[in-house]
Amino acid sequence: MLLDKLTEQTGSKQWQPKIVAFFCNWCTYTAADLAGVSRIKHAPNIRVIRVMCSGRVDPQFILDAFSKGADGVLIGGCHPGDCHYQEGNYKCLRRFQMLKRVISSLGIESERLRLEWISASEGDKVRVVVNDMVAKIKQLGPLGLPVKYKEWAKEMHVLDSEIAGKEEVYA
Amino acid sequence: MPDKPKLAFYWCAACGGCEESVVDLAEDILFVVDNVDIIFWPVGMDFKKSDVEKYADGEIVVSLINGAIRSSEQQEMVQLLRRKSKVVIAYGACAQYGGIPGLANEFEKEEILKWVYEDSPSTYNEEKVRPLIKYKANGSDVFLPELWNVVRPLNKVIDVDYYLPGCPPSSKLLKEAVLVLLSGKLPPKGTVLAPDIALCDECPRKDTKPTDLAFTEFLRPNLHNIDPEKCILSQGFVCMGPATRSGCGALCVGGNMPCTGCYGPTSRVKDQGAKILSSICSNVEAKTEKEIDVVLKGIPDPVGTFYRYSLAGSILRKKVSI
Amino acid sequence: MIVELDAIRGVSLDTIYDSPEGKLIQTCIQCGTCSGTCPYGEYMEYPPRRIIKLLQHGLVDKVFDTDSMLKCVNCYACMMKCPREIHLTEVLLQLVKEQTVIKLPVVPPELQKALENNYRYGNPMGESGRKRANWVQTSSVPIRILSQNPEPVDVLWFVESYPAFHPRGQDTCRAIAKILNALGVDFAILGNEEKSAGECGLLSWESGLAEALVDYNMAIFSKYKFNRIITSDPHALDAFNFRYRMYGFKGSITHIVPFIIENIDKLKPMLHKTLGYSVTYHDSCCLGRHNGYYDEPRALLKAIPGIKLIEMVHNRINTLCCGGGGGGMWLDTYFKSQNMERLSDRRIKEAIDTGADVLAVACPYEIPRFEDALKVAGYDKKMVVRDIMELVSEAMED
Amino acid sequence: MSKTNGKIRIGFYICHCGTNIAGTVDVQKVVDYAATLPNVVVSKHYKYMCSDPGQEMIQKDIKEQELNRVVVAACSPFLHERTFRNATSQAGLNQFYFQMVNTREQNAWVHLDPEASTEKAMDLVRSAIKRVVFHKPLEQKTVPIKPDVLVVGGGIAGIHASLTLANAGKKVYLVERDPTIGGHMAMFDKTFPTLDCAACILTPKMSAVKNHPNITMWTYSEVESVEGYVGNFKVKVKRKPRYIIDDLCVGCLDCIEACVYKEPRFYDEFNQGLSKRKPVYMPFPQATPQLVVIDPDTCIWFKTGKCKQTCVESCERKAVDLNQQPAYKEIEVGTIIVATGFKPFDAGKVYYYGYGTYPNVYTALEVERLINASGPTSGEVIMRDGSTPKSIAIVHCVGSRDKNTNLWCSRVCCLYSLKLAHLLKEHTHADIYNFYIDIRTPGKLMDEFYTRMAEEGVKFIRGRVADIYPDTSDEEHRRLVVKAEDTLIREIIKVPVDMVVLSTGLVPRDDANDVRRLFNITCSTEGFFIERHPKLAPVNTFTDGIFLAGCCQGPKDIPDTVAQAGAAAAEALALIDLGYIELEPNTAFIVEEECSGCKSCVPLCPYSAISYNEEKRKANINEALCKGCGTCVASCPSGSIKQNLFEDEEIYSEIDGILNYEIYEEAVCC
Repeated sequence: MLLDKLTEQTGSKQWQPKIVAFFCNWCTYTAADLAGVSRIKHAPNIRVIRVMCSGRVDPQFILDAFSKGADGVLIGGCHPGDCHYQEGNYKCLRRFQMLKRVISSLGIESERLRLEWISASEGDKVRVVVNDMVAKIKQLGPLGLPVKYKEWAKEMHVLDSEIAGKEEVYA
Repeated sequence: MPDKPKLAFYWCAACGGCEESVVDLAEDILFVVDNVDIIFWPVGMDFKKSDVEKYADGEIVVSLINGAIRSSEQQEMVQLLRRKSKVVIAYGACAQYGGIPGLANEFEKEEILKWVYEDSPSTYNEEKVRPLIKYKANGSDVFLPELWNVVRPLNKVIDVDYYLPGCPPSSKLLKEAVLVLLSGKLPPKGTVLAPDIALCDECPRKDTKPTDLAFTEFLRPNLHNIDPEKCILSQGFVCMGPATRSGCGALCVGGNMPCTGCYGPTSRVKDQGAKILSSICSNVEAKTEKEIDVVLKGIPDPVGTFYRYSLAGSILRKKVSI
Repeated sequence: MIVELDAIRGVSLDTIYDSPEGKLIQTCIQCGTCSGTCPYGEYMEYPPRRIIKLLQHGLVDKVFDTDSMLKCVNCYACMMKCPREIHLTEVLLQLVKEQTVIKLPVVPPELQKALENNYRYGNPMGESGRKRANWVQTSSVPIRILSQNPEPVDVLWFVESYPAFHPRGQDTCRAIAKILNALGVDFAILGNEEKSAGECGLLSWESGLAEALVDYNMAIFSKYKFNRIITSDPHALDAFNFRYRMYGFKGSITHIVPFIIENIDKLKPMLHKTLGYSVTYHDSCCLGRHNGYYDEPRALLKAIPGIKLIEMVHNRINTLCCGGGGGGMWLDTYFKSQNMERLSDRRIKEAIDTGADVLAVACPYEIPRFEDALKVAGYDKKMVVRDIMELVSEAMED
Repeated sequence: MSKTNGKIRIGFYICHCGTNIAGTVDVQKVVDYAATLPNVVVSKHYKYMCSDPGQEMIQKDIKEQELNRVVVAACSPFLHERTFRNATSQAGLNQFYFQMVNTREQNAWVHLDPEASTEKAMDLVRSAIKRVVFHKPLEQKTVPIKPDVLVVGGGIAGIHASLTLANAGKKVYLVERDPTIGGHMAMFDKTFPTLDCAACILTPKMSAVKNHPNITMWTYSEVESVEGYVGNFKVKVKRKPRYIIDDLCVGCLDCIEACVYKEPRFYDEFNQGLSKRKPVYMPFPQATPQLVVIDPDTCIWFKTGKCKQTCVESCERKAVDLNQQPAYKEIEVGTIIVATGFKPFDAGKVYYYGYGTYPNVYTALEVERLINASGPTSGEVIMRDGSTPKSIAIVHCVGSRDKNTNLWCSRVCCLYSLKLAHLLKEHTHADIYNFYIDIRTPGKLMDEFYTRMAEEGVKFIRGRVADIYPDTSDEEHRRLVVKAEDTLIREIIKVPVDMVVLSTGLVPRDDANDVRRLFNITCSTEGFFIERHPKLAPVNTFTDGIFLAGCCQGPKDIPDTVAQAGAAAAEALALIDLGYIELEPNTAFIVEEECSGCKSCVPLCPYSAISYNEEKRKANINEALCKGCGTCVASCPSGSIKQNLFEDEEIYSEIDGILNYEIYEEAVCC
């Protein structure tokens, strides 16, 4: 029952990708505000978590978001050289380059994780990036890790009943 | 000696090293034997499953289970032991996080079977025979355990009370754990019975580590010599020490090898691999995508490096199949 | 300033407002730069600015009853100077043109003939397609024709109709063959299989004809293996780069001038003859304004020993059209009947003013047009028209 | 008895913002939904949460319902987070027990589908409600403000800001790159619409700066580096060698006379190259300070090492020092005003207007010098070919409102074009044609000025100039033909004129990007610095303690520039007089017993806030130095560094909330 409900939520025609975004306070979050002030419409699939700097984005947060049902994760930071904290964005970039390798070797398409430099003045870039990412993820389809975990767990439950049968044989 | 607390040992997907570590107690094992009644230890003595089934639920005081869970038989056995035991301890890295067997989660079951039974260079199997789960022998049905698609740490299959980390756990930790259990002063459920601080704390080379770490390249211990005096990480070899619990006494570093992370992360960390990745990559010196990639190429297998013991217990658990 | 071809494919005047181009058109500030820069703006009842305003008000049909767009010579001046980057020449004016020719009571016979010839013979002058490769026999170097030797080739040279048939165009062809050969380029031509690419502007009069030629040439291309296409005709370059791409053409296409510039280091030691001409260069609308090749032709001319380059008053983005584009090649009689100044006449006045000996060009239409205009001006003894390739070839002589 | 009983009690509020939010987001649905979430005891919507009644509603609920957490879904936290935090704390709750949900800027304003918008709002509300549970009571950090101010740029904006601050008794360092202060305004002849003489109103202010005891004026100097933060910036200023000893030079100009170059022959910057200067020169007669300068790029001594050094000999006071080296000054200031100005658009970029090709095509700034009584022609309009024009075309919008160059309207060009039309007419009695797209004359007395010009007989042609070329029909005179469509009479016209004036727009300075990085402020893609809020914080930047004035923020006229400079000075004064600034307590800290002393974090901090304690063998964060980026927190391999306001649990709970993870929990238990 629950699985059906989940599949309905994540696999049906109505499926809409959910993207968790981590935006740095000074550049990308401000740019997203600017997009608002300028009424630059874009896809509603993005949920922004504000952090002070892209350097605060712990790779654990990204994996956590994927494992909890995000179809994509977007990190937005200041352009190289423009970090409000001088170099936080470089640290983010370094982790990102490695994390992309990790997730793709674990079967998650690397397009699902995106790092973009969006300065405070680039309201329109928020639109371009979000729309593009949503379009690409729609093409990929749902990641739906929670549903997959549930499916993986099935092998154990299926055997619960078989064990009962087997015990008789052993006896 | 009916009054002595009953103790069970069991192994699942493991190398046997954890069992060895029990023997490593040396003369202390006599102390253990004096104080407990080992009622199940397939590696050491001849017991049958039916012996365990005879006990009442909860009659076994402690079960120490090592190894990851990757087959129907292992699941069945640990579920049985869970029912019969008051306390279950996940013993060693495999039981705690999946350990080395957990790296099988980088592959699909079919890939693994195909390699093992067909493609590996040492295999000769022209008919491509695969083991059957059920077959007839001498007129009766014989069952073989079924390999699961996913390798799981123990706590993804049964409820686990305590964890003894390590590959294998040091005998010192085992002894301390036994003493705590015998004393009856049980720590809160879920406790990892090792110090909750990273390995650097007890590393003999701690003072040689610089405060201006900046990686320009990464080296591999099989290809380069390690200076036996200096912090291994600072020489460019990936050392998991900063992201790994202490408690082993920095054994590997003592052997001039980097820590590979078998004690798992501290309690504050959800995903050991992600955390060491975060720390090491942040300290890379390069600033452009291209230069960064060149440096990071020095770590050719990030999953195998950062998640050597913890993949099955990590946030992502396993390669996602379509 | 690149139009997103996908975004305008299938756009008509009715649907233009739903396209990204329509959004641009809505931003027009009616500054009149388009009309002011248009070489025939003063002869149009509805110059581009008014067309935009009429479109905004839903009254664009008015334009079809006039010959305004018959006078557009596809020179791209309005488009390249537009402060709102409206793709006038590429999109809106093309659509209006097509409607104009449908509504015209009488299509000017010369234009009618050119369209028909293109349809029947694959070239606007009505020559037999079987004679297209005849000029090859007069070449001093061997030229591979793919239908005879279909092996894969590096560079496919799309010769085009004017160079293939016009005597002065053939001069340029022989020069190009010689240069390519000297540079060791692995090249071949389609020979008689080739049909007119369909000059970009001409195509806009007749989209049916356009599609036929595009389909034909793309089918021929698919028969052979080659890495890139070069052409000496900027109009063909434009047709491939814009019109053909809308129909899915994905190949690489380069004009001969930038292609030679890629090999300039190899070419330079071969240019041993000092020419001693003073030269003025005419920027072709398609090559310069539309494709941005301003520096390459000049660099090539400067590589020739002894050439002194003098600029005309209108050059680069501000160049004056020769009047041959957009079907203008076949409308001279019509324009004359409307008492309009021939643009080639206007242009050679500026060329004469420079005092140069040679008017250098890089487009096959311009040689006959300017030679004729110089003759009319009585100046043909003092100034000659030369394709840059002819000058390069001359400098290669011993 | 307390209702809370140690329990979390959350009050949730969503703002309609008139119809700004409620027009797209179904606020009732969100309120109903929030009421079902754990720990929520109050869930309400209101027309304007930021209004007094809105705030009072929260405060009343905090008291009556014993709320201990508050979540408000409204606009961006940049706008009203402070408002609601204040409301929370005034009701006796720690202000950091508050969390805001951005439902306007990042939701209602950017999405069209009300259903999707409402769903997004619900996700983010759930996220905030989960997050706020983990909030901790924190104290705000206060930082003392050093009273000295740095003003960068000595144009009218920098001059006015400096004088305002100095008159209030504050010590000001004014740093100017050029050898003199005065900026562009010093180059202008008269100012619109009042036509007062620019020099007459500017030079008194220039000397006031020079003579003010509270102002340290460093010309021919540049800011090299800026470190530190609001309240305590450490600034290094490079004083370029002018090869003249400031204290000894009295501005007698003898050295200029004595220069081995008998005639001036180098591009004179102040006169836009319309006249020549020598390598040793005084920028202009009223230059402040009255010090000559030697330009090493043109001085033969610096170029060849050979010169008789007549300038050195000529100076009785021995003020010429050809061995002078750059000097570096280090100062500590609490606030900074950036007033680095603009650059006129490079007219050569509109190729078809022929600037640089035809000598009689001028830029507006050149004409300012040409008609100035102290300019190269002493105010007579004599063109490069020696003639005086009888007809003049003024081309508006050069480089402005054009996607090929700059999109913006430069705001001042219409008016200065009108001014130049008047002055040129006054000087030459020529026919003047203004080619314009739109005449824009907002502001006090501006449109009246336009009317006056029309009365004076200036001709206006509505059409953007499409082409300028020599008139070949007139062989001797070689006039220029200006071609455009007169869009009002719908004719293509070709107007032959003697002179063309290009009204170039205002563009950011070439090094705007470097300046932005130097001061850690932001600029738009074109290069104008960005204010913190376009309406409510127009002179603030995103960096506390750094303010903007003048055209470096965007094109504006002199009155607006001066007003903005005053505002920037007032903002600085407000900080200085309070003496301290409250900062977000979002600093990081290390839990000592958890730290293994792995030292990985130490090199990550750009502010050296993390140090390694050799004795304890642990790392430590100096809270006063920490700026709160959180990079070390994300990097700590053993999870032993935490960041206030952004703790791991807080972010995990946000992720949980966004993804509504509960619905899965059953599925993933094993």
